[in-house]
Amino acid sequence: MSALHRMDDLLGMHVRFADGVDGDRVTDVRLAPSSRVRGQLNELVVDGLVIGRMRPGTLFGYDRHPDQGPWVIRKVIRALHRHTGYVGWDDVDRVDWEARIVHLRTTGLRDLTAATDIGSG
Amino acid sequence: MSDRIDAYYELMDRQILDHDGRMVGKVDDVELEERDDGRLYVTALLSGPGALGPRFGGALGTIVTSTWSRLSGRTEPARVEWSAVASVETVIRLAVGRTTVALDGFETWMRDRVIAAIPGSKVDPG
Amino acid sequence: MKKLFAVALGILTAVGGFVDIGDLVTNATVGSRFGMSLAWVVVAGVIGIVVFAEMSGRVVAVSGRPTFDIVRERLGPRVGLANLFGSMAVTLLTYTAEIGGVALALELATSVWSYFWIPFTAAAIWIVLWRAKFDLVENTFGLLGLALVVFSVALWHLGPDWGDLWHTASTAAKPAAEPWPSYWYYAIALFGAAMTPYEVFFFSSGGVEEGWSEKSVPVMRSNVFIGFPLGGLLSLSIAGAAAVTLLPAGIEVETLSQVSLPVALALGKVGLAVAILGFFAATFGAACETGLSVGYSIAQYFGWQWGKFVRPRDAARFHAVLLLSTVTAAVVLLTTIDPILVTEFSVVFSAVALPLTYLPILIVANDPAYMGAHKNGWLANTFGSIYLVIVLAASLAAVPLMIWTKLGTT
Amino acid sequence: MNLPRLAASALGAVLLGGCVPASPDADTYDDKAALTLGSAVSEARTVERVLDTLYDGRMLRPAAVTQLRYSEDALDTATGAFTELNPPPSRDRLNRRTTTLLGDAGDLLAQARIAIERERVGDYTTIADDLARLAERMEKLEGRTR
Repeated sequence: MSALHRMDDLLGMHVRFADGVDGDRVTDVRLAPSSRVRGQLNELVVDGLVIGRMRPGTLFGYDRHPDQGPWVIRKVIRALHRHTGYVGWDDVDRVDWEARIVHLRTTGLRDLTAATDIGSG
Repeated sequence: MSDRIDAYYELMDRQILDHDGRMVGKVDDVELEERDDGRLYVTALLSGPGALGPRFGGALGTIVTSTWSRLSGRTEPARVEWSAVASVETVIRLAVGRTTVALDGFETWMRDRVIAAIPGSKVDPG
Repeated sequence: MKKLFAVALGILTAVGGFVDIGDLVTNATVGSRFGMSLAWVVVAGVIGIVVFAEMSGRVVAVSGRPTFDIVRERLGPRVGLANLFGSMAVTLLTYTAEIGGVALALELATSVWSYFWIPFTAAAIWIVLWRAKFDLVENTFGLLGLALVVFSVALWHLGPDWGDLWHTASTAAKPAAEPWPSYWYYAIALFGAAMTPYEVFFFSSGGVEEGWSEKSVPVMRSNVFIGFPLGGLLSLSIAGAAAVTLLPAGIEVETLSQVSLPVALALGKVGLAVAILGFFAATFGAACETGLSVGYSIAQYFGWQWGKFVRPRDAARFHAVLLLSTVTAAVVLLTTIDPILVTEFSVVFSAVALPLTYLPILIVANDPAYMGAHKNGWLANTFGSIYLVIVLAASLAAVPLMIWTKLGTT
Repeated sequence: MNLPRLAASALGAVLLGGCVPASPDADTYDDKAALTLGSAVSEARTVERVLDTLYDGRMLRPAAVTQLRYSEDALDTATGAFTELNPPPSRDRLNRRTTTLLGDAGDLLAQARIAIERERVGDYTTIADDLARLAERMEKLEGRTR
C-alpha cells in the first residue's frame, strides 16, 4: 500500500542524527528527476533534504548562491543560516511521519550547493 | 527543465499556467507518494484552500480549511496530475487547458453568479 | 519613428502619472509651513522610487513575475499573507484618498459639495476599470496629468528669489517657528508620498499587462530615469509655489483650493482652471492605479487570473475585488471623513508599509534563478542597500512621530 | 483646523496619555491660544486673497465659494475648541482678547460669503482690507503668546 503525504508535512520536521543529536530541521526538500517519464516530464523523486535552523530567509537563496548580493543582506542571511547543510536520501534512515522526525544514518551535513546551477526561466 | 529542483525554493507557491497561459492557481502543496522502494515520488500538485489552509497552521489554518470544505463539499484539495505538467520555470506550465484541471470552483462560481450578470463582462477590452 | 513616439509617450505618461493626491497635499502643506527646507526629501524620495521601480520593472520584464507573486514565493504563504494584509490596508487607504481627491477637484470646479460627487466618482472609476483598455487609461490620464506643469509655470511667473529658494533647500533651513518633530514627521510624510507602495504594485503588474520582455527593459528604464524625476519636479514646483505665496502669509494648506491658490495669484482664472483639470486627471488616474493594485496584489497572492488583457468574465474574482474595494472606499468617504485627512494617513502608512515589498523585490532582483544575467549590478545594489536602510528607518519612525506631533499639528 | 483633524489630534493626544484638559494650566492655555490664533490668521489671509483675486478677475467663482465653505468651517471648529477651555485666572485678559478677535474673524468670513453669494464686487476689497488688518492684529497677539 503506497502512503500519500504532503510536501508541507516534510518541511520543518525535526532531524535526529545517528549520534542522537537533534535541534536542526528540514528547511527544504531537494527533488531530482527519476528514470520514469509520466506525461511530458520525468517523475520527480525526493533526492535529499536541506537541513538547518527554521530562521527567516530560508527562501532567499543566499545559502545556495554564495555571491548573491546585496552585500548587507548576504552578510545577515548567511550568518543566520551558517548551520545549513545537505543530506542525500541515502543518508536518511527513516521518516517518522507521526512524530514528525527524520532519522539520519549520518552524523554530519554536506555542504549545500545550488540545485540548479544555470539561471532558469 | 533543469536538472534538480528545491521544492520550496523553486516549486511550492509558484503560479500555475494552463497551456493557453491562463492563470489557474498556485502550487499550494505537492503530493508525495511513498512507494515500495521506500522513496517519495511527486505524483501531483495540489491547489486551492484545501491545500493552502493547513500550511497556515493554528486557528487560521483550521478556519480556512473547514470553511473551504463546507463551501466546496470536498475534503481533499484539487489535484493536478504530474503527467499534466509541461515545464517548471519561474512558473509551472501545464500541457492541458484549465477546464481539464478544473482547479477553480470559486472562480467559476464568482463568474456565473456575479460577474456574468454585469453587462460587458464578455467584451474583450483588448 | 513609431518607437520614438512610444518612448516619448511612455515618458510623458510617467510624468503626468507621477503626482497623486498624496503628492499634491503633502508638497503644498510642506511648502506652506517649511518652505523649501524639506526639498531634499522629495529628491531622496524620487531617487528611491526610481531605484525601486527600475528593479521591479526589470524583475517583471525578465522573469514575468509581478510584485505579489514574488512576495509569496520568497516570504512563504504565512508571512506573505501578513504582508498582503499590511500592503492592502495601505493601498485601500490610498485608493480612498484618491477617490476623495477626485471629488474635491469636482467640488472646486463646481462648488457643489464634495460628498455629492463621491458616488458618481466611484461609479465612473469602476466603469473605467471594468471596460477600458489598460494603456487607454494610462495614456489618457497620464497626458492630462501634465496640466500640473501649470505649477512650474506659476512658480516661474511669480519670479521668486531663486537664490533664497536654493539656499533654504540646500541648507534645509527649517523655519524657527516649526518644531523639529514636525519637521521629521513631514519628512516621512513627503517620503511616503513619493515612494507609495501601490506605484510599484501597479508598475510591475503593468509590465505583465503590456507584455514586457527582456527587450522592454530599455524603454522601461527611460520612463523611470526620465519620467519620474520630471514628475518629481512637479512636486517641487507645488511646494515652491506654496513656499513663495502661502508661507509668508502664514497660510497653512488644509484644502485642495489652498493648494491651487498660488496658481490663481500668479496666472489668474485660466491657470487655475488648468490646475483644477490637473488635479482631476492626477487623482482619477491614481485612483484607477490604486484600485487595480488592490486587485492585482490579492489575485497574485492567491494565483487567480487577473489583468485587463482578459475579458472580465475570465478574471471574475479579480473584478469582484475591484468592485468590492471601490464600494468600500466610497462608503468610507460617505462617512464625511475629510479626504485630506485620509490622504495624510495614507502617506504616513505608505512609509510604514514600504519595506514589506521593498525587501523581497531587492532580494529577487539579485536572484539568478529569476534574473539570470539581468540581476542587479553593483550600482543597483549600492543604491538598493542604501535605500533599504532609509526605508526601514522611515518605516520605524513614522507612527511614533505621527503620535508625538499629533499629525504634525503641534 | 477642521473637526476631523482636531479629532485626530485629540486621538493622538490621548494615545500619548496627555489629552488637553478642560482647565489647562497657563502654559498649555497659551499654546492653545497661539495655535488657534495661527489657524484663524491662516483662514483670514486665505479669504483675503480669495476676495482680492475674485475682485480683479483672477479667481473662479466656484473655487472661491468652496474655499469660503472650508474656511468658515475651520474657523468655527477652532474657535469652538478654544472657547470650551476654562482659562486660568492669569489668562482672563488673553481669553477675552482672543475670543473677540476670533469673533470678528467669524463675522468677516460670513460677510465675505454673503458678498460672494450676492456678487457685490464692490464690497470685496473693503472686506479683504478688514481681513488683512484683523490678521495683522491676530498675528501680533499670537506672537506675544507663543
